[in-house]
Amino acid sequence: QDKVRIGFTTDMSSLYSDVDGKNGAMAIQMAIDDFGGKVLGKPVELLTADHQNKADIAASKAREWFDTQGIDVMIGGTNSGTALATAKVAEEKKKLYIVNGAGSSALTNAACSPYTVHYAYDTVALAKGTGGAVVKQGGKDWFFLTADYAFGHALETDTGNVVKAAGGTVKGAVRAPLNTSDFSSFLLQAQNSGAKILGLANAGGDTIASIKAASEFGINKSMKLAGLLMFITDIHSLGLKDTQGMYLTDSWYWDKDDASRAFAKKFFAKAKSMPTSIHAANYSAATTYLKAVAAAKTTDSDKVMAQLKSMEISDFFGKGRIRPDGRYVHDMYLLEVKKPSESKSPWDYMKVAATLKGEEVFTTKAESKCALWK
Amino acid sequence: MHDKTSDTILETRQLTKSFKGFTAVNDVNLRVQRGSIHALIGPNGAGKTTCFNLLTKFLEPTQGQILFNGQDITREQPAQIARRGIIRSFQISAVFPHLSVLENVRVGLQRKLGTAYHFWKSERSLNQLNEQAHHLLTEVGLQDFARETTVNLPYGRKRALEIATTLAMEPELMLLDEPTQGMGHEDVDRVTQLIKKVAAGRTILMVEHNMGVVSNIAHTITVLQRGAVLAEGSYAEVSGNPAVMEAYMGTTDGQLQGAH
Amino acid sequence: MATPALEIRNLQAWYGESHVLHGVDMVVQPGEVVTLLGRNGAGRTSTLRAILGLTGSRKGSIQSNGQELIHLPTHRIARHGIGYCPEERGIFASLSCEENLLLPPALKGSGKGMSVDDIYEMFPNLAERRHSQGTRLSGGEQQMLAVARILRTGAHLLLLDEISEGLAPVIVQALARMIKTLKSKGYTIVMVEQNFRFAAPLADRFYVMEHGRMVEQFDASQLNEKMPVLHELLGV
Amino acid sequence: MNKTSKNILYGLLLLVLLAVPFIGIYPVLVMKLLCFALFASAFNLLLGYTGLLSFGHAAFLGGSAYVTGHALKVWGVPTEVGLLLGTLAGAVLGWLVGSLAIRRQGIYFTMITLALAQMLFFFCLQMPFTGGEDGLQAVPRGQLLGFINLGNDLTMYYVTLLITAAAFLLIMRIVHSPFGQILKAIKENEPRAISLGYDTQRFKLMVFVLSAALSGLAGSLKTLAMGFATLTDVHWTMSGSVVLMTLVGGLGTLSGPLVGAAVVIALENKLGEFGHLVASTTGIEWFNGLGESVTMVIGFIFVVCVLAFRRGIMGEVIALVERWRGKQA
Amino acid sequence: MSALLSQLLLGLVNGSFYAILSLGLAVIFGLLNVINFAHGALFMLGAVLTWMGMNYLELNYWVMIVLAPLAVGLVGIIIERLFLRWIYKLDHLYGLLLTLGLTLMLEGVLRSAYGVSGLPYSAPISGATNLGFMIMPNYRGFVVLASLVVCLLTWYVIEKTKLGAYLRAGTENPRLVEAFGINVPLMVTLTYGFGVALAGFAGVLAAPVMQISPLMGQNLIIIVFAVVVIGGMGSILGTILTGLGLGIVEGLTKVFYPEASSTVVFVIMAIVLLIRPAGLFGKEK
Ligand SMILES: Nc1ncnc2c1ncn2[C@@H]1O[C@H](COP(=O)(O)OP(=O)(O)OP(=O)(O)O)[C@@H](O)[C@H]1O
Ligand SMILES: Nc1ncnc2c1ncn2[C@@H]1O[C@H](COP(=O)(O)OP(=O)(O)OP(=O)(O)O)[C@@H](O)[C@H]1O
Ligand SMILES: CC(C)C[C@H](N)C(=O)O
Ligand SMILES: [Mg+2]
Ligand SMILES: [Mg+2]
Repeated sequence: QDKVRIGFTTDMSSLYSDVDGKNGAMAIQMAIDDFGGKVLGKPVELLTADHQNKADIAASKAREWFDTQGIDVMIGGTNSGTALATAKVAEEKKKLYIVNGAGSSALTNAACSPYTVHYAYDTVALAKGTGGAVVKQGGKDWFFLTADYAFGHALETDTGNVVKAAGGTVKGAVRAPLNTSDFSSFLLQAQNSGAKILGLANAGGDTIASIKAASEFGINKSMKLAGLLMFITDIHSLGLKDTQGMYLTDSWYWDKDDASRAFAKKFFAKAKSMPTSIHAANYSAATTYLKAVAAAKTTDSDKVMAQLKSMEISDFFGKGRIRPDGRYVHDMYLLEVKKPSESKSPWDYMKVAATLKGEEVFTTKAESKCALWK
Repeated sequence: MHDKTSDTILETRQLTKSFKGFTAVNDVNLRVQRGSIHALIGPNGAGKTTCFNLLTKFLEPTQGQILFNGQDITREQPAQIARRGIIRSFQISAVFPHLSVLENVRVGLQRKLGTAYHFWKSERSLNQLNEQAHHLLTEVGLQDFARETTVNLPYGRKRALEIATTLAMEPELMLLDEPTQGMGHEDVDRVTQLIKKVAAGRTILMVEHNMGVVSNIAHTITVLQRGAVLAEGSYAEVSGNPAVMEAYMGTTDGQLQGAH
Repeated sequence: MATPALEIRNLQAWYGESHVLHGVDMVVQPGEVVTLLGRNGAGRTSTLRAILGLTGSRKGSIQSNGQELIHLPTHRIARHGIGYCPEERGIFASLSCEENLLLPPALKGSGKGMSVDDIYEMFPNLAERRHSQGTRLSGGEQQMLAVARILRTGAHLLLLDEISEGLAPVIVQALARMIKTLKSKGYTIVMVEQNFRFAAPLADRFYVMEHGRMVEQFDASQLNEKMPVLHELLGV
Repeated sequence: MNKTSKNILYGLLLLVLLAVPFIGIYPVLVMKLLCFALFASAFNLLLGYTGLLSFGHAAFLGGSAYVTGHALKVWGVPTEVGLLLGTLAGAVLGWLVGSLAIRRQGIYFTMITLALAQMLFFFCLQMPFTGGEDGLQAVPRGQLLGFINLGNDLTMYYVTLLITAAAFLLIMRIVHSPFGQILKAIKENEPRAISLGYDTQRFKLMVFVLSAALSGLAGSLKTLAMGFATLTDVHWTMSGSVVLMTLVGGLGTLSGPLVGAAVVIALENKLGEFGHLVASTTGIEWFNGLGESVTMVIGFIFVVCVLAFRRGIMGEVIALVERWRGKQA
Repeated sequence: MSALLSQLLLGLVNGSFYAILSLGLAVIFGLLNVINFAHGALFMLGAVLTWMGMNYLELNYWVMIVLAPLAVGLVGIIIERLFLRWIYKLDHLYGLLLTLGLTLMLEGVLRSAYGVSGLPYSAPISGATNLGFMIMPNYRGFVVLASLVVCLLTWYVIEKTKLGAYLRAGTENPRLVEAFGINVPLMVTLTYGFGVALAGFAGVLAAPVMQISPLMGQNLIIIVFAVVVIGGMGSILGTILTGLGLGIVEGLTKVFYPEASSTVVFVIMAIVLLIRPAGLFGKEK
């Protein structure tokens, strides 16, 4: 084969397309270009497709690409459902799969595979980050509004565990389908539970819609909202007025250090919006992969994987190592949304409230059921 | 001679149908003799069609009984009644337009084979019916049209085909609602003759406004008016009845009598 | 001679791809009653429908009182004072008997239409069932309603398709009287009739159609001498 | 077309299908196509030959897909039992939906099938065993009859070909059977069929169940071939697709659904590539985005088919051949 | 108890959408014999146009509540003239398929322009009323009111006026009505325009309540089909009542058995079919 091919499927048209989408593909392309466009003397090519958040499309696209396009590695975009499906295909075809957009912690736990790397964040980290912070501030009675698929379920359980471990209670949960249009009746159910904290175990468009509806029905007055996974683009479309003071956990923030700001600047020039943590992770993951190929002098999946798991990763996105279960352990950040008055410039939305040590926020060896890490 | 009951193929007892307070058929006691051609006439709105609809259970009687060969069939479903041998023709021509003439008749014959639900059998298994079908077509004068697609037949021939298909069901009792309606003179004659011919060995109950046809072939005539029986008898008896003249035939001068 | 109430020249009509009228010519003078005879499928109904533009497509010339109608859409043709009683009656199920009767809009500037009371007097059955749903009427009652309906609008040219069909002899006689009355009031009438004995005493003139063409045309006075021809053509 | 020339054509088609893996066509795609061809043929049995437009056939495809998927993955039943269970599930669902829907006629029938299928969709969305939005993934193919390893794409391909061909023959037989003859009569004039003593409701129900069972077989086979069953299979757009396939190919023709399925599947999978091709040859940038506009293009085809092309591809071909023969004669 | 009342109220809001949509569907089916699958898409168009008007032209909501239905009606008129006109003679199924095709095209176009996620939008009537058991945004109350008024007006025109009689007659035999001198083609065009304008109006009302997205009409339209089957299209008033009623039932289900709330309408449909095949208000045959 005369080329090194990277495949990337993500949601390019639906509720998560702001979070990752076309700009996610662009970030990978940036990484390839910055790497020189070549590895092992062969040109690097990127193939992209919109999986529309459908697991079947993601899986069959991956299968087709592995079978007919000679894809060497898949980078996975948003949506845990699609990611779990793609991971299965990759495992069957013995090809590398690096997950960025999806959050489900199952990817490196119950459903772990020797070919999966979970790179950016996961639901356990979010739960320990945001969930832990809120409970610490006294928010002990929880009710979850959950996106009804792998990611939502994982986030709900993981956060529930954190809350209970810290002495809180979970009063219930309501599951809304992905891309729900009207959250009002779900929110009323939440309100009637009498809980104090409404944990939004959803993401992207769903989070935006539920926060808006909550303020329309005055629910934000009787309950405190905890957005368990929020991205800067979500804050951007909701505005600071409705979000100020919220805590969120993320793997990266553009304003966290100089290297990040540099990347953000370059990204912004092309995309006209600030990168989300997933965009940054896409860039970082692609670069890391190419480095590993260069170091292993082959694109053979097993050898590259061995290389990946043995090397130290350090760039603007983060520092750390890939564990045997495939989890890339790096620091996470607890961010606090600024008041409108604190925001100095466009996209200046958050400040880092705490840095969370990777070893503490990701799944621990004791908690893991992954056979690869025993 | 048969005794009276076995001679009666169809009997209604106090048959009544009301629509929201309007009684369309009122306490009708009808006796149709086996082997006869029985005509039902009467002014418009007298309840003739409604009567037919009751007999074939397209409508549910409000009251009364229907007896066929001495058995009470008042509670049966339309398809059950058809299977008993009471077959009705429709006012509009009822054929399967895109099947061939032969196939039309075969649809009528096929039910007896008992393979109508056999989706695994070849349709060639139906060829055994062809002989019988040709026979029926000959009976109605369509022997030369067997391969023709039915839409292409002229109107009168479609009626003939319809009758052939009906015959395939081996009806004991045929109900014909205005069989000559909308036909030209030639066709009226042809169909009248056909009815007469197929009546052999069967019983026919028909509604007809064409007095020419009625006088020609009907053995017994029942005149309905406002849902009730006004008179009954042979054509001569009925047409001489002053009440019938007034209600149905109109002027006695005979100028328009039997208008068709 | 006055302008004809209806003048048809070389009228051709199609239903989809099937060509049903092959050049019909016909002239009707004001106040005349004309009957169209022919076998089933000869094209009589189609002629009436073509006048109103109800066939698939048509060609030729149709003039009413000197005005060309062929290029007009159906509703504009009707507004020239043409009342149509269709073969299949066309009673509306979702309208009551009376609503059916009142449905066709009265024509502007013509006071000739019959009043509702006159109509009920002529057809007592209808008065009795006036609040019934249209299609709940018996076959014959529907036929009456269909005729009655166009007498109200003030149309002066009536196209009647098989109106005696399925009616009891008494009613047929009443209709015959009605046509005479209408004629005496100056209506122009084109009737399609299967029922020769009904039509014969009423019509001023006869047309005979075959295969989408007029094949014969004669006056009432010629009726007797034409009987053999009719017999051959129609089996009368 | 006469019988022999038809048979020759079908024979040729079969040869091409047998050769697929050796002429560089991606067999997984062809497997998918075969499953949909079977699905469309089963659907056509209803629409084309009985005149019943069901807009809920996704329920049978998808319902069976889940049943087979669950049986193979969770219960670990042998592959052939899984297929059988799926087909059975299709029949049972068909019986349930059918016995409700045939109570109404025409467009109501259509709306009822659509609504009931949507109900199943929501059911599948919520039931834990379907995996909700994530679907059932990584369904094992297992071994057919205990010794044929289906893990190999090539083996799977030929098994799929065998099963679909057999099912297609069955459909042909149904159409040309005493039963099929009555269906034709019902389609032509239902009241008349009733008056001839046929319980038309039962015939309609039976053909509905047959069609559903065969659709179920298609769904089960698809799960097996692709390895997953997801909500896409039960979504109403799937019902729309199968209508489109049948319409494009030609209503009431035996070969139409095969052609239609090929066209629609090719469109869904290859439109993007086709767009890039056109864009690069014509230089019109717009075509590059064609891949994202699959729905739009499909909608457009629907409109064109309905307005100008109602006989469908095979319908037109047959009409053309007939006209040509007419001229010869 | 308060949960019950609040879900009931929310159900009523949904019911209003069902009512307007199924009403438009019934009116169109009546005269054109077409099951207008595009109804959902035109509903969506109403919402999207509102969004566009407010974002690009900076018009306010109250202008759009008039303009958007008119614009959707206009689109409907164009659709009718351009496409539907040619298929009236054909089997029902072609109407359904044609409008399905149009739906996919319309959704496809807007989808490539906006993606499928919600567009941001806020309620034009701000504030909420504390009803004791819940806080009801004022805007939602307005939705219920506005749709009721529109439905009743439509009912009156169709059942009680001469125009309505033309419409009902045209529904059965348009050619004959035309032969009586009534401009049926125009009536058909306007009816379609009006029917979809109703959908557009519902779309405008829905814009602030639901997320505006190119696919927002998809699931709704199928529920509305079920509503139509339950009500039976025979009666206008029946259609309206069924719509409202089912919205409420759905609301109740959310309290008692939330899992079933998305299927309850279909379950009711099945039951109604078993007991009254012609629908609650439908006429036999
Ligand atoms: N479904 C119905 N609802 C209400 N009234 C009805 C219904 N069907 C028939 N009628 C009424 O019952 C009476 C009898 O109708 P029917 O059709 O039996 O008359 P008929 O004798 O067949 O007349 P014709 O010779 O005119 O066809 C009529 O006055 C009619 O209006
Ligand atoms: N809608 C139609 N589509 C196709 N062909 C038609 C249609 N209506 C009538 N025809 C055909 O046109 C020809 C003339 O029919 P038309 O109805 O004008 O005859 P008619 O003289 O009125 O006969 P009838 O006594 O049957 O009423 C017939 O061959 C008929 O089959
Ligand atoms: C990008 C995210 C919104 C995706 C989500 N975390 C998931 O796993 O499905
Ligand atoms: Mg009658
Ligand atoms: Mg005629």
